[in-house]
Amino acid sequence: MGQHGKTGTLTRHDGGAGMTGDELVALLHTMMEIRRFEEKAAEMYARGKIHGFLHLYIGQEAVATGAIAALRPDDYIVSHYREHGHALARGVDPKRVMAELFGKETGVTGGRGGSMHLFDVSKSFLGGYAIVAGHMPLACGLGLAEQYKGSDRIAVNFLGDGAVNEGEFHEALNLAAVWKLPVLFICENNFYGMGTAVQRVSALVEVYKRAEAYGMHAEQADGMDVLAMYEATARLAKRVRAGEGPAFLEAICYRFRGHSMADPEFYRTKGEVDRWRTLDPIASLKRRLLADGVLTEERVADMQAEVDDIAREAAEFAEQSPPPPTESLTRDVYVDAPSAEEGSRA
Amino acid sequence: MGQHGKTGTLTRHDGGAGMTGDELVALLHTMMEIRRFEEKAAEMYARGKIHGFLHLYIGQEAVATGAIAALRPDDYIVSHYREHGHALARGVDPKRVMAELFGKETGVTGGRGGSMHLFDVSKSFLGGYAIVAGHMPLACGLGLAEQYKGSDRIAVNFLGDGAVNEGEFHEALNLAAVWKLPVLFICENNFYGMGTAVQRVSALVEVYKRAEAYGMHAEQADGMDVLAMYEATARLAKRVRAGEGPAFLEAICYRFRGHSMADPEFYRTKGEVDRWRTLDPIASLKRRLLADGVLTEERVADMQAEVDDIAREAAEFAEQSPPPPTESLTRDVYVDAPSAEEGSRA
Amino acid sequence: MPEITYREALRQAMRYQLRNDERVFLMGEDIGAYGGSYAVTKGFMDEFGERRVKDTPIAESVVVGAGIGAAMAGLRPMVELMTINFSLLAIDQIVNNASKLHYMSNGQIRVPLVIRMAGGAGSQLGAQHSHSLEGWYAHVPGLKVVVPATPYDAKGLLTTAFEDENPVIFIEHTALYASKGEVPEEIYRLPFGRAEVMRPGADLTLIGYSGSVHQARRAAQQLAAQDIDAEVLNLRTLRPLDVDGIIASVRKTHRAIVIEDDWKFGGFGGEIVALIQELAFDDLDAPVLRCSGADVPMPYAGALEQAALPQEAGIVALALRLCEGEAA
Amino acid sequence: MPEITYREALRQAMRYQLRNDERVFLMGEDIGAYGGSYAVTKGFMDEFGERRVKDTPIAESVVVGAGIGAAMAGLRPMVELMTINFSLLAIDQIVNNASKLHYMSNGQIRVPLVIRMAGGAGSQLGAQHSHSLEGWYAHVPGLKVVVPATPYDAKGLLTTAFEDENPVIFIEHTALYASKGEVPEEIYRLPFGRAEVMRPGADLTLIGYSGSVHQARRAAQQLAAQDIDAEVLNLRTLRPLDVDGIIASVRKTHRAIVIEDDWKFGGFGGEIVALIQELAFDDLDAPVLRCSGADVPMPYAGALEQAALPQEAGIVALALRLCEGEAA
Ligand SMILES: Cc1ncc(C[n+]2csc(CCOP(=O)(O)OP(=O)(O)O)c2C)c(N)n1
Ligand SMILES: Cc1ncc(C[n+]2csc(CCOP(=O)(O)OP(=O)(O)O)c2C)c(N)n1
Ligand SMILES: [Mg+2]
Ligand SMILES: [Mg+2]
Repeated sequence: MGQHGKTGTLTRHDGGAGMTGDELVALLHTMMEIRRFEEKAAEMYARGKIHGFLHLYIGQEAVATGAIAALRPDDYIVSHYREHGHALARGVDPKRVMAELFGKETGVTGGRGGSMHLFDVSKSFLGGYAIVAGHMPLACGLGLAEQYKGSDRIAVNFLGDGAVNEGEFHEALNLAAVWKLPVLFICENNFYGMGTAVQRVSALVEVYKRAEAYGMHAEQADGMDVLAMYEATARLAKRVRAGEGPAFLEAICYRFRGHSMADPEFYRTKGEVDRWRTLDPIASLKRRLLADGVLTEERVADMQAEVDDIAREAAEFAEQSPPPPTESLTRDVYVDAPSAEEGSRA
Repeated sequence: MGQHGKTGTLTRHDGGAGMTGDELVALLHTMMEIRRFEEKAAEMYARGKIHGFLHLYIGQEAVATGAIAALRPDDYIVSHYREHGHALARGVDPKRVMAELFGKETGVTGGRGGSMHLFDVSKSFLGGYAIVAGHMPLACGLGLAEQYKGSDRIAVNFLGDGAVNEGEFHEALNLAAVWKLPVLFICENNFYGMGTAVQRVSALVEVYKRAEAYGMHAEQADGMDVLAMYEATARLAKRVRAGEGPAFLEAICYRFRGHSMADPEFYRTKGEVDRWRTLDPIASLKRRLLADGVLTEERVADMQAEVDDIAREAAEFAEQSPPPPTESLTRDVYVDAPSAEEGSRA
Repeated sequence: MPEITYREALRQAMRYQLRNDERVFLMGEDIGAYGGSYAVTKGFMDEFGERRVKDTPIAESVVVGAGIGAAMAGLRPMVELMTINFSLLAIDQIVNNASKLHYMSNGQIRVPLVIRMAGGAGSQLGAQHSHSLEGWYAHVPGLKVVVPATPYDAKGLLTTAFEDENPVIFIEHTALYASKGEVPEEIYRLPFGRAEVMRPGADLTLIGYSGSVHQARRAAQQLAAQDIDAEVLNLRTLRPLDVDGIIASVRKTHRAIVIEDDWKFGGFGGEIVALIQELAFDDLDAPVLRCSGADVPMPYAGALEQAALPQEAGIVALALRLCEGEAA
Repeated sequence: MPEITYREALRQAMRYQLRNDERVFLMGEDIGAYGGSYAVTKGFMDEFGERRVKDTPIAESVVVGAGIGAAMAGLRPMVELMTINFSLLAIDQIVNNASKLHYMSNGQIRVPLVIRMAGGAGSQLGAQHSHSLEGWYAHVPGLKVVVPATPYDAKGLLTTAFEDENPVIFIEHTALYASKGEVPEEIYRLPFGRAEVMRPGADLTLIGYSGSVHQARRAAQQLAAQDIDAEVLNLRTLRPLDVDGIIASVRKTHRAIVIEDDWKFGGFGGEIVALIQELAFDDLDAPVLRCSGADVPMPYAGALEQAALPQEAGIVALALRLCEGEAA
């Protein structure tokens, strides 16, 4: 959960996944923070501060927020290139994420990775990856390592619906299942891989049923509902942590923006997008917490101001940070390994 | 069906898949031919006439024989590296197959391919391939081409149980299903990929159920029974030919010999092999045709002599054939393409 | 002649094939409804229909393999792999099937397949999206490898590629799609294995391909100001390679620099250097040098990325070193 | 010192690691119950159990990727890919993840992973099973590439590989497993990036690695009979490459031939040639030549395969050409 999730109420709240009002407000805060961060990133991209590919998470905030809140802070997260939301939900510093998008030395990887490759090992955030499905084997390996060590740490692997037709999806699910690896796969089915609708390229459009074909426990959840995501993730993570093997969660969701900033969106109608916007996960939770009296309009306005500040400060921090020095170009291609270079030690 | 399937009786026989006695005897003949051919190949390998990897089909003869008899002669066959049986069942000249194993100029590919890479395009036998599952995309492409042309020719793809965990298996099945390609996949589940038992590496051991996960029509058949293979293949090929999309047939079978000539067979017991040998597809059919009076012991002996001759003559032919001339080494790396080399033709 | 973009030149070549050869069809990720990730196939699905222009799943291996299979059955598919980075997921199909089937089958099978992909770096896409691995494909017997530098190259070479009977790896450069140049309206073919002398010169040969040709050209202009007359070669294809053209140029200039975006160590530039020193040893006045990408995974940050790529200034500096005490 | 096989030398190095480092485990296709397709891991599953020695599905990409992930989490996995041919199915994991993660993460992540595979040709396995693509891996920054030629190399280099903090591609040669040589009983490490002078000589340098070292050695013996004194270098690792060692040798002999099983065009040999002519241009009396595999998919037939591979006679012929009018 974002580190900025301080809230105003302390009373226990009944409606939501057995969470306190505080906790619910924290979820809302995290989603608002992600939303605002992404809007700021889009603005900075338009102003030429961010380059390369920029894939926004707007619309899908409930998935990362709900899921990651249900994990232990040391559970590994492995995500794809649309990972700002996952990083922020895990509590990676938004300043350092924005600085990364700007390609600055203060970025989470010193400007080397950019938007698609955020890493913060101190938060067990093991990265964003740009090869579709190419990160799934890594999640298996992280799970394998924890199983080997006898720990109860699990690996959580976010992927898109577009990844499910790649060979590595199959290899990863099979290996995880046959070795009972502690991996929780969370597939964000936003109905499109770039401009290609799921049903045009997938023989089985219900993604979670694919996972069942490996004998894996699989479920579907409403990815527009942060509480549903929280509950489902908590339940599945518990199974996985208990050594019952991998699990698979399909989160039904929608991205409100184009695939990347360059997407002309020929492939879907404005009507379709608008219909999904009525399910906005932030607006829904806000409405509910207001109705339930957990939040006041005033507190909402404060929270909006808080996340505005976070995003603005992040952009300022990024702007003011220095670029990585050119001399750093060749650093860290290899780990220094004097043992290998110094010759025989026997 | 092997080109040597001449038989002794002409009366219609009831027991077998609506086939005439002649046809049944022809199936037996093909299986016997394959068996004898493989034994001869093993002998020639031991005598240093054949090199490289040699994967024998002994034990699995009913699969290729029954399946291929049920196809049209122009249906494409794409197989893996254990493909002698498929080639012979399709009627590829045993002399030229043996010559190929010997690496001779008269071999089906002039000695270039060897045991793992038989090709005879004139028989629509589009090859043996040595990369596990790497041939599956090709079968999709052949099916795609026929669909594109509007023909009713289908592509038949033989694969092993070991292939089902490869990424390409998944990609191929999904593409075939989503594009409704005219491809019939026949998986020879002989329970081992090299020394690894299916259940140790596959999350779902019933291979045909994997195919169902792509919404594909899938069945299991007794791969030790040539008639069962014939019937199932005929039925599925008909569906596929009618444009109902791909189908998947799992043939339960067993290889009586090691994975290749080099296999020490640490991973299975002699008892297990012996139990399966009691299901020998050749002995079973022979028994049955004798019992039904379709065959006499005398005719069986004649047939044995015939296939002995075929194998012996194949080895003699191979032995006497010249090796490919060294000058041929660089031939056919490229198709001559004067158009591209001569520059602008516009 | 009309001035059009590299992208439009590719479109003209593809449209010609789609109109004139019923065996030709296109398939790839997001080439249809999305319009192509570099908009090269925009509108084609509407114009030619879903039978001729197929959106595929994200599954590079089966997409390429199905292209090979369709080519084996007599069609002439064009597979778009979006970028060279993703071709690593299909490299087994390319190396083990496409390049070998004609040979392995003793000439029985042909694989007339064009595989298009965008390569190169310079757009801040980070390490996993910035490969220039065309040299790997050029290493493989049975493949042809085409690397157009200009709109004129793009149209003429792609037409030749479509009509070739062999598998052709056609590598476009992400940074060139919007570049413009004169291109004939009618269709024409450029031969494979023949380099273009883009700028004749006497003192030194700058050898480039795809994106690096343009750096070579600009470097040559800068060198001209210092009285060094550089010849610029645009290779156009890496396999077949115009060895004769390269050697003829070096025989004249006695010095050469190869420019490539790719990593230097173990890269294709080494092949060109090796060939020159083998075939024109006595003609060389100085070692053949390479101006290549830095030996690092590509960083995202703009200044770092530029530092990791060959630049005009670097070429000029190497050229001055080579010509020291001569023309200048 | 005891004489043992290359296979046994590898086994000793692996057994030492398994015994002494709990973080080390092995995984791969048929390394357990089957005993390894080249019997390198025979008996290990019985000795160390299924936790430390894991049979995997035939699924190269996830096997390598899981190895990378496990290394990221602090273990020291050894993945066996059976042969280099199958590594093409895992090359995206190797190139896009293993080699780049330390750099991309700004040093946060380490990938201490050893990937073993058998390469080379000469056993009539046909085109899809006869690749020598070690040069491709040597091209990639972030990887180390090891190519042992002898049992002594095998044990010492594999030990170093296991203890390296970076991903190491360890390529054995199928034709060498049964070869014998003297190997110390105790464990020892051979440094990466340092070539071995296998035979000192004055007239010409023969540069080889893995299988080709032995051809070079035999060719040197034949050349000695003709009064040509060849120095033989065994590179041991391609990345890092012992550039200094190569240059020092060529400064002494003024002539060099690179011998490699792989295809010549665009291959790693070109890099060695390019480096030599760049760094020792004035020391060269003749062009650096390459004796490489023929530019064809590998044919099965014995005589054709031998014709497609470099042979002693070919090396000798090139050497005589280089030394013409000299020593001989
Ligand atoms: C192996 C590979 N192929 C193609 C691409 C290009 N590409 C980038 S994102 C994408 C679509 C992925 O869609 P999905 O998995 O649904 O994720 P989403 O963008 O919807 O979050 C594609 C095809 C890639 N990055 N990697
Ligand atoms: C991609 C790939 N990985 C590994 C191998 C090595 N290999 C050859 S055959 C084989 C087992 C295949 O088993 P299966 O598919 O069941 O076929 P069977 O041998 O039982 O007929 C393996 C692992 C290979 N040829 N290709
Ligand atoms: Mg999606
Ligand atoms: Mg099997």
